[in-house]
Amino acid sequence: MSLFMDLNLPFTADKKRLKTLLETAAHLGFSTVAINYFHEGQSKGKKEIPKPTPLAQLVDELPIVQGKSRPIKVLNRLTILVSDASHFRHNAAEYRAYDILAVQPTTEKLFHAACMTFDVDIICITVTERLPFFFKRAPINGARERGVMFEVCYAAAIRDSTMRRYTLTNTLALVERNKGKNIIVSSGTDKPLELRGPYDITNLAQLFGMSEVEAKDGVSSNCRSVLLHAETRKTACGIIYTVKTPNDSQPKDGPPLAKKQKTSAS
Amino acid sequence: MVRVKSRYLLCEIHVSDPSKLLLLEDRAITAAVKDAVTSAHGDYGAAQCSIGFSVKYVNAHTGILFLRCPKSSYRLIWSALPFITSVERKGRRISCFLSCLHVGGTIRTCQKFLIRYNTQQLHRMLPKCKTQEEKDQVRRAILSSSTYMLKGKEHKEERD
Amino acid sequence: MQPAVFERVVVKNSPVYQYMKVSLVLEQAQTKLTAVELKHLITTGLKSLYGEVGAAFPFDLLTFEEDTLTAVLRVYSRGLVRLWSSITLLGFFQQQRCAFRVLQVSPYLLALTGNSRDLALDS
Amino acid sequence: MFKQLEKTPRTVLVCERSHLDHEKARLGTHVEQHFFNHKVSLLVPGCDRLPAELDAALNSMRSFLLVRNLPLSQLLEKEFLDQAVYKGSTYGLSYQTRIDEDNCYALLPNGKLVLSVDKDTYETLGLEGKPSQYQRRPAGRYVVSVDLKDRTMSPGGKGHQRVVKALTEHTPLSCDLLLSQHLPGDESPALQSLLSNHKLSEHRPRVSSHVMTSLPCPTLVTSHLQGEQQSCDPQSFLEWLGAVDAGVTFEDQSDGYLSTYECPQPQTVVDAAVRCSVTGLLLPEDIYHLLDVLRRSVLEPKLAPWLALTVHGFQDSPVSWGTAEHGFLSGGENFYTLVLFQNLDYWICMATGPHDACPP
Repeated sequence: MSLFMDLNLPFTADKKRLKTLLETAAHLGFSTVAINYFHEGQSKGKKEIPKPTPLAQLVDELPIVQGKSRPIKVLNRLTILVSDASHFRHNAAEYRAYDILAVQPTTEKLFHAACMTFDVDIICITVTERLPFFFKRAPINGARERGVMFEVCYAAAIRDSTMRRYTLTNTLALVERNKGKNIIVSSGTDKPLELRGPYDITNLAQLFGMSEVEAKDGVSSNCRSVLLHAETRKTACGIIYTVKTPNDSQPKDGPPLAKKQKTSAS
Repeated sequence: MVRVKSRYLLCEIHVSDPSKLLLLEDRAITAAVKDAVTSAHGDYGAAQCSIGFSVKYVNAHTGILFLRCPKSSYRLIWSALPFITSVERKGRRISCFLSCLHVGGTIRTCQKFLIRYNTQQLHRMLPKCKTQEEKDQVRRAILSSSTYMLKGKEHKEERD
Repeated sequence: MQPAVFERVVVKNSPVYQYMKVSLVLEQAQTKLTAVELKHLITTGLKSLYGEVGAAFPFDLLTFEEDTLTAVLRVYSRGLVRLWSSITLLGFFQQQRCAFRVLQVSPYLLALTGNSRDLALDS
Repeated sequence: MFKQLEKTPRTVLVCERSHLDHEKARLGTHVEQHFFNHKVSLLVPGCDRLPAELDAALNSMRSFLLVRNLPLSQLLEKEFLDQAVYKGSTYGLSYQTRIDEDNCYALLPNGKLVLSVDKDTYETLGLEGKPSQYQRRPAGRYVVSVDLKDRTMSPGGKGHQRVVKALTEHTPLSCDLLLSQHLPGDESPALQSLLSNHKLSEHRPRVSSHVMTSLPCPTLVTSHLQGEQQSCDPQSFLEWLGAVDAGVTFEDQSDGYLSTYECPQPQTVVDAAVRCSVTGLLLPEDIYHLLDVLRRSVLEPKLAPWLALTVHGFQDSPVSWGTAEHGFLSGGENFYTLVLFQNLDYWICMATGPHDACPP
């Protein structure tokens, strides 16, 4: 098992709030978090894809993870709400600025496309409303073979009883189909009081029908796979890999996240 | 492919006022069952029974229901059935209660059970019949159901 | 001289109870809470997630410190996952946001006082 | 109905009953083999002050070192091997590392260096190890065990060179390490001078004690380990001990609304009881010494018919008893409770969490 991660902390321009959010996450024992920039897909690119704000501008000092002696690691992530196939542009240059790329498909067709062809790391499952389609076996298996993870956010379930029901229903349907494999559970909230600790999430995921070990993977190992997958996506299938020389890389936001010896493992 | 395993609950609905029996329909019963599950088992129960739960068949004449539940949660739904006290239809409240007669893995086993059950009921009705005509009717009905059982033919609906 | 005795019993998988150490975090930190209110809050959480059946599930509030809002709960092993998940999903206490932080869960009450992860050595 | 939700992780509790002088009594081994002890807590019913000898034993637990950012290759240097590994018994455990997340390291007194590392580290380390028993498919964690007392591991030997190369060139591993050493005789440990070029600090174990009045105690009968009518069974006794430690009040104020817990029957109320606890990195040798003192003081007639000693292990240590692998699922408890009776009969209850082997 690897470090605990929460790969969905929505971006807020409010620096103070972001700071408390990071502090809470560190206090709860998350070693890595990803700040999520949400982008609603539109055709013809009317709206610009936001550029990630450099971390140094957001927080002055990264909080220390509880029970550890090192600071929390913060990544950038882009989530695109896709309601039409044209919303996702393959290999767009804007995506390169982000560490992790996620999509949230709204129709069955797009879900299928996202699982089978989209070059992404995470597919978000809608939890705030009734799923407009059923999960089919083929795309789910396709996603598993390509190493794409499904993401479930639990914060909506804390907020409201109806949403809790949708969260449970949709996740139960998903877990039924892919047997608890490649699912990650993340928060998806910008309120510190809606964050929960990794062991709480492990227990919560058992409600979705996952076993205890699978549930724990959902906050640790599977997240690590996401990061490695993101790495290979950015580095031509992980065959070619460049490392910045130490003298020009900044310790905070420069170096990539995966292991250095990635070159040999393709 | 793995078959999705379900359980079928064969239930009888008892209505205090028999004339209202005809008002029953599947959507009203679905809502009543879902409400009962929600109040007895909360959001978790509601979520469990929103996947793969459906009312397969309602016979408004005899008050027979087939409920289809996923195998994993049939006990949860079953346990909530006794808490149903009324069914609401078009703003009218029909007070009733459900009793579960049989739990089967397929509709077919439930149907077989239902025929046997109805035959039994007819046998019990026979001594109570007052006129000869009624008796003949009941006898014919028993005969037809028994021959059905013997032939094992498919047929669409049960009538007694 | 003592009679020679040596007896060994292995008990597997039969903890009757599980114990949880939780602390409540409230949006307005100055809010005070009594033990009865806390128990009621948890029961409400159980009821909304598991309905009447869940709310009837017994659990004990062994200790409660009002200054730190820290409590030790005891629950039958069967009900641990349900109690824990309903605590996790509790988001409101009297219209203000709240969150339960589960500090430790163990089948032995003794283990709650000997958590080595709390060992803090300042140098 | 909620079958899936009713499962809890497996646990094992082993209870043994014997006499201190019995030839099969393995109390000493149990204490010695439980290498990394985090907390010792002692409950003495029937007195309001600990006997002086006992108090001294608790306060004389030796101090330990915390070395910051120590490269593991340091442990393989000739001087360290000479001073610490070949001589006496040295205990080392990485500090503030979690066994379900990070790499954890331990130096056992028998000269074994245990590295519990994740897959990435293992693959780059180039040392032979076994996949963790508790994460088999797919193996995410590996345990590498190096016997420093082996012949090939002597400085300059083939094995030694390989390990040094792995720890310096392949993946330079380092960690904050808790260290403590026991030397036979009255030789003073040389650890401090050995590692003087690192940032280190010495810590004394923290001692705290607490007096309780009118405490209801369950009645224990030595011969009834499985709990018969006149005696309390070990599980409820452990629960009661925990309740005393956690400060549970035994009288109920709310008519059972808040809690239905009560002291197991039959019970006797003692006027006063002393609870004393020590936290830090405690050596089995010190606990063994404490046991000797306990043995003498339990014979004092004014004390209660029994005393209870609980020793908690580190939750994140890679081993629990001996070299049995230890892990962490939702808890990593490994502790033992010793109940010593006046006739020198004893009970020992050893408990382990879900990712642990059965206690010896």
